[in-house]
Amino acid sequence: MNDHTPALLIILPLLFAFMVSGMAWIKKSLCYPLAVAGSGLCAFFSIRVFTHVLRHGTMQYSLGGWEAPWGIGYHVDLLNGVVLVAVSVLAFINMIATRKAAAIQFPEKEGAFYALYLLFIVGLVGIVATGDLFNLYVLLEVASLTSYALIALGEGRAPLSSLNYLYMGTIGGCFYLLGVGYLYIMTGSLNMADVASLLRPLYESGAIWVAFTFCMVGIGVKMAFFPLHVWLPNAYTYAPSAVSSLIAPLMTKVMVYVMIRLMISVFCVDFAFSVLDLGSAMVWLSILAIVMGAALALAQKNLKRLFCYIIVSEIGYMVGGAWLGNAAGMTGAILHILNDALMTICLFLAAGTIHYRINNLDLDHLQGLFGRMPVTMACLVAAGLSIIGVPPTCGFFSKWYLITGALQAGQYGFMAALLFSSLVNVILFFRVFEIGYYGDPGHGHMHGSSPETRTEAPAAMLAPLLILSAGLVVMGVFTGSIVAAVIDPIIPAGLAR
Amino acid sequence: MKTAGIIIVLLAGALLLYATRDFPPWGALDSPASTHVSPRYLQKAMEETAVPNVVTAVLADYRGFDTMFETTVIFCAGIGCFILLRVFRQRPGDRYYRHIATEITLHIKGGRIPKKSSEFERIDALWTPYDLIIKTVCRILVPFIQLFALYVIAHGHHSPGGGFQGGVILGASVILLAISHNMRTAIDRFSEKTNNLLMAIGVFIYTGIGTVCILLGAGFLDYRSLSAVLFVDKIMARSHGIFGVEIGVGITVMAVMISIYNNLASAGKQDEGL
Amino acid sequence: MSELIPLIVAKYNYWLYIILMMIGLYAMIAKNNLVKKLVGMNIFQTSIILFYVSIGCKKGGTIPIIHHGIHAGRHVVDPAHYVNPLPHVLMLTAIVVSVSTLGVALALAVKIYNRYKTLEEDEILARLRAK
Amino acid sequence: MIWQLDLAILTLVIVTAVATIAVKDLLGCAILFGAYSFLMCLLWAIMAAVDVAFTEASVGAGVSTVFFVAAVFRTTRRTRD
Repeated sequence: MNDHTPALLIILPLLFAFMVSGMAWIKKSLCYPLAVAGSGLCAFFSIRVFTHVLRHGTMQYSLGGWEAPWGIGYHVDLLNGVVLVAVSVLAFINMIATRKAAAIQFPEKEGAFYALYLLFIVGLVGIVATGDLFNLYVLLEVASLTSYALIALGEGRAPLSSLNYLYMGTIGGCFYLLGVGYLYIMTGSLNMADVASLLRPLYESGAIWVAFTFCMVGIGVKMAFFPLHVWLPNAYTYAPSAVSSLIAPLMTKVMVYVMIRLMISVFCVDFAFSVLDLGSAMVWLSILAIVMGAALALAQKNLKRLFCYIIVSEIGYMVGGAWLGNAAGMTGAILHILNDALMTICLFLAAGTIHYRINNLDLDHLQGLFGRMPVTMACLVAAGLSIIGVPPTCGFFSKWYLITGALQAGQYGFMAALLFSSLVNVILFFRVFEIGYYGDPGHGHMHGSSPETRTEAPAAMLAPLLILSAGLVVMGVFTGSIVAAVIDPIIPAGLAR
Repeated sequence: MKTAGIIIVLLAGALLLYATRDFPPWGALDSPASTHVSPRYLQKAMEETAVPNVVTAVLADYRGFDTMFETTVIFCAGIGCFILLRVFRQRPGDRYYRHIATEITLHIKGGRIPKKSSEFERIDALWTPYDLIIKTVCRILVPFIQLFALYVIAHGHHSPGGGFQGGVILGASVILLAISHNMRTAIDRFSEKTNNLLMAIGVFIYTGIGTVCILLGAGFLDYRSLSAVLFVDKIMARSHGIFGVEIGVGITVMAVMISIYNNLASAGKQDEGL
Repeated sequence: MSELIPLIVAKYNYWLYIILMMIGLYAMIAKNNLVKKLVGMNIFQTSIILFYVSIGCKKGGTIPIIHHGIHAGRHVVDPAHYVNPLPHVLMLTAIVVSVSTLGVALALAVKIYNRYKTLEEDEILARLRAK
Repeated sequence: MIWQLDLAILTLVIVTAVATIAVKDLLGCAILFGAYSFLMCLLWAIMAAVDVAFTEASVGAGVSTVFFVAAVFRTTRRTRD
């Protein structure tokens, strides 16, 4: 009870968010340092929680001093721990990397912007740490509400696409709430562990089945799973670049985490795979997601929009992996949450850096970029190779696990879809690289600078980008130990090895 | 779109209807929801927190963490509306002034903003002559509404109500002033800066009380530890802790309601409203 | 049919909340006006609140405020006399969430109107395509 | 509680809900939504959820309606559906 780190992880960024928003009216120059401090403390404590869990096992924390089914309890195991670290550290790095871009875009509302930024982190971290179904809903709404506001700050269509996101997101949130209501009426509890133990005798009940469906559809909307993805490309494309590199890597991945959490800790794998037998249907849906995401990405002419469709197809990877129903698939899905968060933030940060310099992300405007922004483009290449799945980078290893899982489960369609989308990614990225490398620089839109001059982005933006691209390779090299130390212990025993 | 909508809606409805079959009958005393977790609240709330209104006790104590984020959601909405709508550097557009003595209306297009003077008062573009009855009644009502709001916050332990409801009523009293007079009158009494600061301060009080609990050596939001500073026993400390966070909730909710109204009704200019 | 009628009478609250939910969801999907969709969203959310409050009901239960005469220890509270307070607590939070979402959504609608001078979704899309 | 009253209010709620989304004027829509919220509030008061009813009365029927009217005032009353 004396170790407050799981609570501090949430409270400190929250307190700093309020301070930042108040400080905006007193002394503006303090807003950014306070925001960095809040986000940094969050990252620090999440790493501490994770190392503690790694050494001593699961951490429990009951808020308000009430035991779990009556009060709200935090329950941090390795799965939460590792996602916590990914979310808070990436959000921290992004805050540093996008400082300049944000300062240009929101000169007068910096305080409010960073308050929303911190609250978004609080929402995501809270979703990941909590052990209570309703608390998860409230935090989901904190994260969603802040992301609606942040996305709408962009130019052009941003408010409209944000409003569409709001409608879809609210439907998703309400469906989740309905699902929780059905669980509550059947079990009388809201605590995840408690619900899981009470659910066992109720597996045959239709209400539980419907509760499961509604929770999954609700989360499916929020994570942009294929037929429900329509809000994503517009919302992330028109968002300001500092925001899209925050929300795009984190929001959808955290939702995938919630899906896996519900599957293994609330409904338990027996229910998801044996009672419902939804496994192969979900795998087929994710095959559709992968193929459609890849095909739609081919048709895009804007770099950010292209990345958005890649996200849609990557969500298919993770959902499909989780539903393969064996340990290798689940390992691949969990590993891919981490890897994909890293790869996506790399892509969107690189896109943001390019946008910072040339103010346009249409593919025809990228000509000659290798000459003008070599470092940024090198990072983009690294991220692209990882998305394609080239061996030293981390993207290869999660794909490897997913393909192994697909072979074990006999889902050859899923394997084919994975290979197909890798092939499409090869085409996509090499087209981008080709334009950037061979394209005639004089042809493009040049903003008056001569084509040969290097207009590399400032070091403050490049350093985080370089660290993240190095991280891609480091993650790849240490995949074996990560899987052995972190992911293997959390694979539920019910899954086939 | 319409047919797709009907299909989706019917599908969802059919699924939900199908599930209704397995529900315990409505109002059953032996349903899981009434027997598993909730009896403890009803039986123990009074002796554990000294709050007769069990909803308040559960809201601010047993599930106080949820309520903290509920307040945070409201805060997010306030900040969100502010950041989306508020425009700071606006060009001086059309302004209307009225000479109080002669009731002549002046229309000033652009240019320099005239200084404030006691002979002229600024009026809205859609100004209609003031209705004396509405103005007077609203002015008389506002203090009573505010008094009632304070009662609702303070008496939340014993009767329905609490920080949230009281905060909304407090906010509504200022909104009433803005509607019955004009927005500038309300903003003169309750400036934007104060409002935005209060928004952060209220929810800071809530989180701060929780953090003080940590500093005093108990868990987050464990109000029992406040007994050391409040000089009361642990049960009353819980009761006082609940009161403290209710005040925080009330302040934030009031400020956010005013802020959202001001930004919405003036489209972010904060000069002319409904 | 004979077994359906007691089913409806026993659970009509659950049935009617489903009808409300369908109305709200239909308005959200099929309506063209952005504010109309918003109203549908609110109806949808209130229907879920109705569902939760119905869960908390007990036959013969009164409001969950413990009678003043009862003090700690002296008298045991019978939970059957009071309705379940937990769904009420959850729904207070849900109402707050719905009004917050409403505020942000209306702010977005005002912003969209300032840009496109219309609230009809198809007209906005047509204008975007024309550009 | 009186189930006839309960049923009558539930029916009225549904009628106002349909009217709210069918009326072809956004200001009318906002006011009808206020009426809908108020009926909902009554319903909850009947079901002994006094705190929820109080909140709905102040938020749903009060502040939400004001927000709707404010937004309609800043945009337009026109709607095609």
